[in-house]
Order: sequence, then C-alpha cells, then structure tokens
Amino acid sequence: MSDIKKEKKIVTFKWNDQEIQAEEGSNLLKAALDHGIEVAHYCYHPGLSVSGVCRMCMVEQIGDKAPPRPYPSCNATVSEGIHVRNDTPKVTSAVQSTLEFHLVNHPLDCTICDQAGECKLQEYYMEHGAYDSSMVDKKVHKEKVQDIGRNVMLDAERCILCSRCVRFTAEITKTHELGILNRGDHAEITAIEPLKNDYAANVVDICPVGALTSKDFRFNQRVWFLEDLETTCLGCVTGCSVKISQNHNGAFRVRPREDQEVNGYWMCDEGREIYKHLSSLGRLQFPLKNNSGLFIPTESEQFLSTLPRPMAIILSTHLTVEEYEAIFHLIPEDQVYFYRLPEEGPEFDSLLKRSDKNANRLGLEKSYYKAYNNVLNWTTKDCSLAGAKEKLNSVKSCFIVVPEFLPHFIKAKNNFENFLHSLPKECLKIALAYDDLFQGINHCDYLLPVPTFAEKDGTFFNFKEQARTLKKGIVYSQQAQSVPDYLALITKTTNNSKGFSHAAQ
Amino acid sequence: MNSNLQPNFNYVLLSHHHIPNVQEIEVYEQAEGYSAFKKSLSLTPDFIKEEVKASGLRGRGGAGFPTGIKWGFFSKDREAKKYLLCNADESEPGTFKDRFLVEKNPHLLIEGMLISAWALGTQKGYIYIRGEFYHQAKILEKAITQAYQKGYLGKNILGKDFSFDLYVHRGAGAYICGEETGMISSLEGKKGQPKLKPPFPAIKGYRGYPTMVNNVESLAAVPWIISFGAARYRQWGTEKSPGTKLFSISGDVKKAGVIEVPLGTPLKNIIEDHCGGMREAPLKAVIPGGSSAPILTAEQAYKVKMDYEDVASYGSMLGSGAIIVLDQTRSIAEILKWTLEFYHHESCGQCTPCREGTGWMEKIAKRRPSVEKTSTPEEVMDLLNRVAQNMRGQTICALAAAAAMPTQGILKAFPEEMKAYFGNLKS
Amino acid sequence: MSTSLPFSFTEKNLKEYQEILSRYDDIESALLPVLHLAQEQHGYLPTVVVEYISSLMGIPKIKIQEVISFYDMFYDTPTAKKIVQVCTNITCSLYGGRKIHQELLSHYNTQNMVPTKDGEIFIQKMECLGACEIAPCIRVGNDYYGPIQDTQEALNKIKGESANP
Amino acid sequence: MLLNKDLYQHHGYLKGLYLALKITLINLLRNLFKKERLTLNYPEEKYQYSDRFKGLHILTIKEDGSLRCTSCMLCATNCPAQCIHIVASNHDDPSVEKAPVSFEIELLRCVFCGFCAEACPVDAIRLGGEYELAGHFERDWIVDQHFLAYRKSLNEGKGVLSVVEDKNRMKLKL
Repeated sequence: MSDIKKEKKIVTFKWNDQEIQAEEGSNLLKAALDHGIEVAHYCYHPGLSVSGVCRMCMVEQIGDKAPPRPYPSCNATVSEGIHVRNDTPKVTSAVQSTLEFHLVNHPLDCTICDQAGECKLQEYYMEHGAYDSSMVDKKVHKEKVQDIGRNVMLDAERCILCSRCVRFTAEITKTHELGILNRGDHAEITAIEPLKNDYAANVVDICPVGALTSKDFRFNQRVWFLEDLETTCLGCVTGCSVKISQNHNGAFRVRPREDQEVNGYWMCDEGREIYKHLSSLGRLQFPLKNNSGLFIPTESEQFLSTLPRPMAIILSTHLTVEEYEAIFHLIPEDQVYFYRLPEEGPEFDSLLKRSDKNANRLGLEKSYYKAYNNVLNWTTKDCSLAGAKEKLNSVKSCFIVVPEFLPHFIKAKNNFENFLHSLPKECLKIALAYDDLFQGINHCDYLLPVPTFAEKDGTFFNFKEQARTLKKGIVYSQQAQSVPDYLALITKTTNNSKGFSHAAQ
Repeated sequence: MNSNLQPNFNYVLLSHHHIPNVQEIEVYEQAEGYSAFKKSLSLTPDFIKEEVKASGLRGRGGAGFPTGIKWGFFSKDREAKKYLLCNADESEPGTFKDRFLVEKNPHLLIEGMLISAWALGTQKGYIYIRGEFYHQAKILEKAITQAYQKGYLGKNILGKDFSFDLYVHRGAGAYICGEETGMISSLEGKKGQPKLKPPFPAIKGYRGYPTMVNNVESLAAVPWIISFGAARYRQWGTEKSPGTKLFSISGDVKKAGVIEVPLGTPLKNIIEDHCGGMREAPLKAVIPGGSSAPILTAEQAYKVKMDYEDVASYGSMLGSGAIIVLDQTRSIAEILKWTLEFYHHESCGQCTPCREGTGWMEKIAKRRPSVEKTSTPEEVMDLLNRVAQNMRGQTICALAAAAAMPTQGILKAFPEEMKAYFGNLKS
Repeated sequence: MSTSLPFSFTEKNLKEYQEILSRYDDIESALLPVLHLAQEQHGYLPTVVVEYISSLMGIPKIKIQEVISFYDMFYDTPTAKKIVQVCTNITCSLYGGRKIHQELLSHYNTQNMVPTKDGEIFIQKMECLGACEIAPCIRVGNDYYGPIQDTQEALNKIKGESANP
Repeated sequence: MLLNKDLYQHHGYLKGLYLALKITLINLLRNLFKKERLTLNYPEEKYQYSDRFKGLHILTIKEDGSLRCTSCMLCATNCPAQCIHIVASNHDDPSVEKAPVSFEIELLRCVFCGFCAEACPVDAIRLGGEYELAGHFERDWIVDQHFLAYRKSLNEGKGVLSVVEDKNRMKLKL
C-alpha cells in the first residue's frame, strides 16, 4: 500500500503536438529530451542543478491557466495535461534573439576551435540563427589560451557563461576550483587555482561551446573526421560506459556515455587515457621472435607446433567473458593461471574510481566457475603471488597474456617486469601482447599480436556484476588473433596428445 | 507639551520628522512611538494582515504589488522557521527616500517590522541596507540596540509569547541586490544574483525557508495603518492606489528632496508647489519613477497624476517614486547614455539577454562614425529598439526590462532629438 | 599593506567576527560583513585575505573571490587611505559629476580605481550613490558631501576630511 | 554508336569523312598562311592563361613569412580527391593558437577543382598560374608546406604574389 503511494505518478502532457508520458513533478525539459525532442539549451545538464540562465529552452504554455509569458522549460515540472509549445512565434523569436545575444561577444574563431563540428552554438545557429548580423561594435575581449590545470584549456572569450563547469566543480567533485568573476558582460570563468580533481576533463565534455578544450585532444583531429565507438572502460572494475573517437589514422579521445547504472554522465581522467595504446606505434603487426635481444618477424604456426611440454597459460584479467569461456573450454584447469593486477590508489574515491584495476575480474570468476564447476582460488592461481608462481617451475613453455597496461597502471607495470624476470629461465615464454612497449619484454621469447579491448566484441562484468559490452571498432593490427584462436591452433596441431588437452575430451 | 514634540499624523511616513532627536528611543516613545506595536500585540495576526490588505497598501519598492496580498502568500505556520527581510538596498538612480526615512526616524521602521513580524510570525529579521549607507546603518544599529534594551526586541517581547531578533546587514554596492531574490542570494553570502522563480521567496527564500521581503517604505507605513485603521488610510490616494507616498525629487527644480504626498497628486503640483518650480529653464522632460521608468515629455508631465495607474497610462511607471526633472538645456541622448552605462555596469551577468544586451545597447548608443559608416540614424534607432525589445521578458529578474524600457521610452518620446544625435555622430 | 605578508584578524576584530557570526543562522551568510571587516583592517582584499577567510570560515576560495569581484565596494587591488567615490549617475552628471571625476583624476594624476603613488587617494567612479538631492555628490570614506559646486570644493572636502578625523 | 542514323543510311561514311577532312584542311591552310595561329610552338612559346586559371596550389604567407593557414582542415574536408593531409599543433604565439606542422598535398590525386581555395575561410590556399607539372617519381608529387609556400617560383612573394595580409586581402589580384 505504502509502496504504491511512493511510486511517482505517470502523467501525460503535450509538447507541441506530441503527447509525452513522464513522471509527475519531473523536469519538463528532461522529459522532452528523453523523448527525442530537440530543444535548444546550453545551461541545463541532467547531471547538474538547474541554473536557468541561458534562456534558450523557452516554452509557451497553452490553455486557460497558462502564465502570460514564455518560461524556461528547464525550471518547470511536468504536470498532468499541460500543453506547452516551443514553436509559437513568441518563443521562436525569443530563442532567435537570445541566440543573437549569445553571439554578441563570441569570437569568430571556429576555424581554430576544437569544438567546431560538435558546438551547440553552431548547431543552434543553423536552426535559430538571425543570419543577418547587426553587430558592428567592438566585442568584449577576454583572455584566450589559458592553461587552467589538469588537462583543460580555457578560452574565456568563447565562453557563454552557462556555468555548467562551475556547477560541476561545486556539485559533483565539490572541489570548487572554478567560478565566475565580475558582473555583466565582463563576467568570466576563472580558476583561481589550477584544476586539481581527478574528474576535471568532464568540464570539457559538458562545455557546450569551445571555451573549455582538452589539452590532450587539442588540435589533433577535427571532430567530423571521427567516429564514436561505444564501449566500456577497462581502467578499473567500475566499468564506466564510454565512447572512443577514432578513425583510420588512430584513436583520439575517450568520453563518457550516459549510463545511469554505473557512471551517470561522468568518467575519471585516468579512464580518458585508455585509447592511447590502441593505435600506438608499438602495436604488434606480426609475430616476433626474440633473437638474443633483437625481435625479428616469424611465422606463428611454425613454432607453435614444436613447443616443449608441459605447458601453462597465464591469463590477464582484461579478456572478455567470451574469450575466457573459449579458453577454459580448451585448457584443463591445472594449466590455467592468472596474473592479477595490484591495487592502485584509494579503494573507492566515492565517485567512480576504484583501486581494483582488474576490470573483468568478476567475469573471469564467473566463467571459471561455469567451466570447471569450481570456485576460483586466487591464492593458488594468481601468479603475482609467490605461492602460485612456484607451480610454474616445472613448466617448459608458458603463454603469458600481457594485461592491457594503461598509463595510470604504474605499480602494475613494474610488478609485471619483476614477474617476467622471476619466471624460470629455461621456460619458453610466449607473450600474447598487443604492443611491444611493456616492460620486461626482453624476458620473452616470442611475441604474438592480440587485439585490444576496442578490437573485439565481448562482455565485461563490472563491480556490480552487470554485463557491459565491448564493441569491435577499427582494427589497428591486422594480423592480431584472439587468445583462444592461438590456443585452438595449438590443440589442432598437437592433436590433443600432450600439453594443452581438451578438458571435455 | 511642546507641539513640536508631537507627531503630525497628517503624514504617514514623515509624521515624526520634525521632532528633533527622534532617532533616540525615548524621544520617539514620547511622541507616541511604539504605541501602534503595543496595540498590535493585542490584536490577532490575522486581523493585522486583513487590515493591511484592506488598506490597499502597495509595495513601495517599485513593482507596486499589494503588500497585504503578498503577505497572504506567506506560510501560515507560526512555528516554522521564517524570515522577514527589509529591503533598504535603495540603488535605483534618483531614489533616496529610504535613506531619508531611516536616517531621520529609524524607530518607525523597526516598529513597522515588529508589527509585520507579529502578523507574519517570523522569528528573525534583517534590514538589508546598501553598503554605501554606512552612517545610516550605524543609526539603525543604535536604534536596534535601544529597542533591545527597552524590550521591544528579543525573547518574549513585552511579556507576549513572541520573539523577534532584528539585525542590520550591509550590502556592498550592487544594484541587483535590490531585487528580492538577489537580496536573498546576497544575504546568503553569495553573489547577489537573482534566483529562478518558482519557488518564490514567500515559499522558499533565505536559506530555503519562507522569507518575506518588503521595502522600507511599505513596512514604515504599517504602524500608521494599525494605529488609525485601513479606512482612514484610504482617505488619501485613489481607489487603486490608496495612501500616501514618498517622492524623491531631484534634477532641475529649485528645491530637491523627499516629500510625502497622497498618491494621485498631479506632478505639476509637486514640481511647482512642493519643489518651488523649475530652476532656470522651462521643463523638458521628467523621469517619473527612477531610471527604469520611461521618460515623460513636458506635456505629459503636466497632465499626469502621480499614482500607479495614471503614470502607467502614459506608458511609464511610478516605480520607486524617484522624480528626475530635466529642463530644456538637457540633452536626452546624454541621459540615455548615462542610463545605459548604469545598467551595463549593474547587470549581474547571469542571463544572456541582459548580460550581453545591456553592454550592446550601450555600445550602440555610443556608436562612433569610424565604427558605423553605413547605417542611417533610423537604422541605429531601429536596432536599439529591437535589441531593447528582445531583452524584455527574457530574463530571471526585471533588470533587463528596466534597461530596455527607458531606452524604448526615450526613442519614442524624443525621436527627433535622437535622430539628430545619431545623425551628428556620422558627420 | 603588502600582499606577501600573511593576514589575520586582530584580536579586536576576531571578537567582532564572533559577534557577526552570532547574528546569522549559518556561517555563509556572514561572508559580506566579514569581508567588510577584513577590508577595514587591510584596506583591500588580496589573495592572502581570501585564503585567511577561506580557512577561517570554511568557504571555498573561489566563492569568496566571486563575491569580491561581484560587489563594487570590495577591492582586490590596492586602495588608498582615502577612498573617494564620485557619483556619475543621471542627476549627478547633470550637475557635472563626470567633470568633477575627470578633474579629480587629473589633479591627482591618477586613473580611475588606481591609488595615487603616495597611497593617499583612491578615486572611484560610482553609479548612483543614493543622494540625488545633493547632486553632484561625492563620498569620502563613509561620508557624503554635496552639492559639490566645482572641483575645488571637492578637493577641499577630500582634504578637510583628514583635518577632521 | 551512330550519332546520325539518317546520314549513315543514305550516304555511307563518305559524307562524314568529307566533312572532317574539310575542317582539317581549312585549319591546316589557316595555320600555314595566316599570322595569327591557333597552335603554339610549345615549350618555346607559352600560353597566357587568365588570372582565374587553377594551377599549382599556393599556401599564402603573412608579411612576417609565416603561413596564413590555421589548419582548420576545411580544405581537407572539402577535397573530393582527399589529397590534402594536415597535421596541426599549438603555436607558440597565443594570438595564433593553432598552426600546421605539416601540410601535404598529393598532387597526383588532385583534380585541381579549387574547392580547397573555395573552402578556406582565411584565404590561406590559392590555386596559382603554374601548370607545367611533370616528373619522374610519384614521391616527388607529394608536396609539403615548404614547397607550397616557399618554392623558388614564388620568390617570397616577389615572384608570384603570395603574401596576403588581412587588411589588403580583398584588394589583391594574383
């Protein structure tokens, strides 16, 4: 009974000619946006408080009790039976003139502005622009090209003072670095101290214009040359939904995707670097053999058929659930080991970041249980621990799946080198790697190219045990094969006699 | 007793102004001070609210919204935390009536606030006075201290189950803090930027609690209404604009200053009788309600009666009652430029139309021939009019409209002069 | 009045600060009076003062800086012993407020909002001071003067202030 | 394909052949005996094309010798042959902000349509009058900004006009 009362009532209202159903009392603009209606707006952001200053999302209410003037829909709530329009002459002329005001002091430097192509000023100008400029007066000049810390550049002149970034630092990170100083048209965004929070780059995403741009992405590519790959971040177990902007020249940036179950609208700065290894110069393009310190191209089939036995495989925690299942299907339990990444940073920073960098640990545990009907015991299977490593002493050839090292895995990178060093000298080490830039590469005898997380389809399980999908985007290493594919090659060539034998057979 | 020490209740607001040292509570008490408050404690809050409503007292800050009706929107829960805020942030160009009132008779305001607090059930009050009025703030603070000593403020006032604390809060020089939500933001220690409505301050104001914001003059009129009743208050003024009003008169008149006259008094009388006529040259124009009010030509000024409706019928507004009188020697274009400079300086920078529009209008009004070679004066005036029109009704508060209205007013009332002005710019 | 020296309230002002806090139901609301107090002590409000008040009241620095930049009466650049505000709004301009402002600037050989070299005078052009009946008016320190007939009278008022503390 | 079926059916090829030879003969005679010739003794004689001729690209420069190009990449976006490759970077001067570190055109792919010059918002690329484009190796025809802006024939703006400043940009004629 009480539960029913708590549930919000769904009511119907009308936006232009479209009937929309939404929760009573919810935000009117959000309800419209959620239903795919295009409404011009700058200052409203669903993840932030309402400030109502850009005056673009005006609507006029139709009916008896309607207010006499158009009002901003971002500050209105949904109620039963109201009918609002944003295509009346009053509203269209208001929006047009407001856009004109937005552009009064906006510099015309779209040519060098990174936002060009995804700029809301450009977008709305196409729809609501006055087109006939009457501005011949001098514009107010403010400081351009300001480095305000972390990864963010500020151009105060391009700013339309929507205050989204100010609200972000005040409400989401609560670090209060940004503010708007002065009054009137001299008002400008200012950082009195450099941005210091780990989520600073989000202000670049929420900036509707080119005032805040990313130092990392700055001038690297025009946005219209890029395609977005919708995928999941493997920076930690949180598993934020992200999109990677890429084209055939490479990957260029990572931005968060809206996902209310995990990351809302945000992501951390570390996660924004996960694109860097996708198209790096170090990507392995073909199998390599270690010829006393010099790596030379080789044929994979050639040596895979002559590997000494017994064999073992050390898997990373960054493979997809599908890959794990295929691997476990091919390889008996006693030959499977794992390399678990060490924890880095605080356990949980109360926003998104977690210390556990083993992005698909839960997916791995799940598939392990499914395949071997046995709970994964990390103390005996984690090769980063001494106990598990001793079991590898008798192994003659060992496959090592190199984890996808992200720039912020500092501890992990050093540990991994030590780990490779500590493996028995006489054991043949075949690294299944995406690039040749990892530390300790000299300890490996062979390098086989594997795809990165953005070059394969698959599933991750995040910390909440929710399935998150990875999608295959542009492939930067043509010869890369997935880990199970290589393993299938061995089991085929060796006729399942020794070494890797089919678990089910 | 010396009649000089007796209040003159033919005036509502300036009743005690002739009494020397009325700032001292003893003097004020002798002159029947605080008697209205004592009387009000014997009345029910609802009765006081009804009485104020019946008096038809209209908000004296500028908008002219009836105070009694505004009180009616206020939370009726007497136990709930509520605030009473007195708006003494008088910054409208031409206005100085509140300063005059507070300076001469601070206890009248305190008494008015006490009665209002009793009627509205607020526990705490602040007088937000503009930062420049340092001495006036000190006068108020002294008066408040005296009132505390006499037991008019504090806990269980005069033995009643009624407590009220009153403090003075100094602003720091921002016109926009005269807007009620801007004032609340400023009181909260933020930039004085107006807040989105709804919610209205009467529901959710200072720190999220219901807050009643009233002008000094509105609150100071309450004691008289309680003493003598709403019916007698209505003896002055018109049906829709009852009572008396303070007018701050400045400009080219012989005697500038504050006067209290019934609403509906012809402007001609005010200029000629109360202010001793024009200084040197004959009348050219009058700004009847502070710089936000559209200008009236001499012809209109000699016809208009100073009440809310009649001034509005001439396309202007009574506003705060600041009358700026201009004679024939004055350049209207200069007035426009000064006005726009003021609004450009004072725009809080929140809403885009106002932030960009006020600056742009000033630039248009100051266009130089080197900038603008192709436009005719008519085109510049059209543009100015269009920009002003686009600003109106598009923003959170009324500052954009306050900048747009006088601009449009001047263009409408003195088209020939403005045309000549913009024409000369080209040559 | 050096920016590098650390700033803290004097003992007397600390008491005053406590008294100010007692007037308000939350600490944020006390910001404006506290800034007035700090400015009285320090003359203006540079970063050191902002940092001190930020740590004293627990308000983020940027919010204090925002407030200082928003209000005309808070200065984040050095002022002088005497702050002279000249009204240049409509009524005062009618009677030469602008002229007085310009002439004062050239007399003291300084610019608007820039203190004179000896640190004595700081001239600020103001919008309406709310004293139109005495137009043109100037405000020296906390005192109003008007009507000012000419620049010489303004100078006398500015000088007279120091003789009459 | 026959253009004129009737002609073929009634007269065979003869009439067509006759017409063609007649035109050839007229032109031959005209060239032999008239002073004003239709053909040139190329390469000794060279044809004077109009100013609007779209030949080899020029990257215009400012008076201080730096490129005008802001690397907005509109030319690359607009190019139907996709032969323009720009790599942009920060510029030390904050008033310039963005400038190309590499600007390459694959001339062998270029169709000389002039869309790049059309698209350029800052008049940084123009199609000049040079048309003698032949070479031995494909790699020679991927030209970079040093060639496009500073080649000998441009002579730092003294040869072919390539110095363009904002203030006189509209007055210039190549």
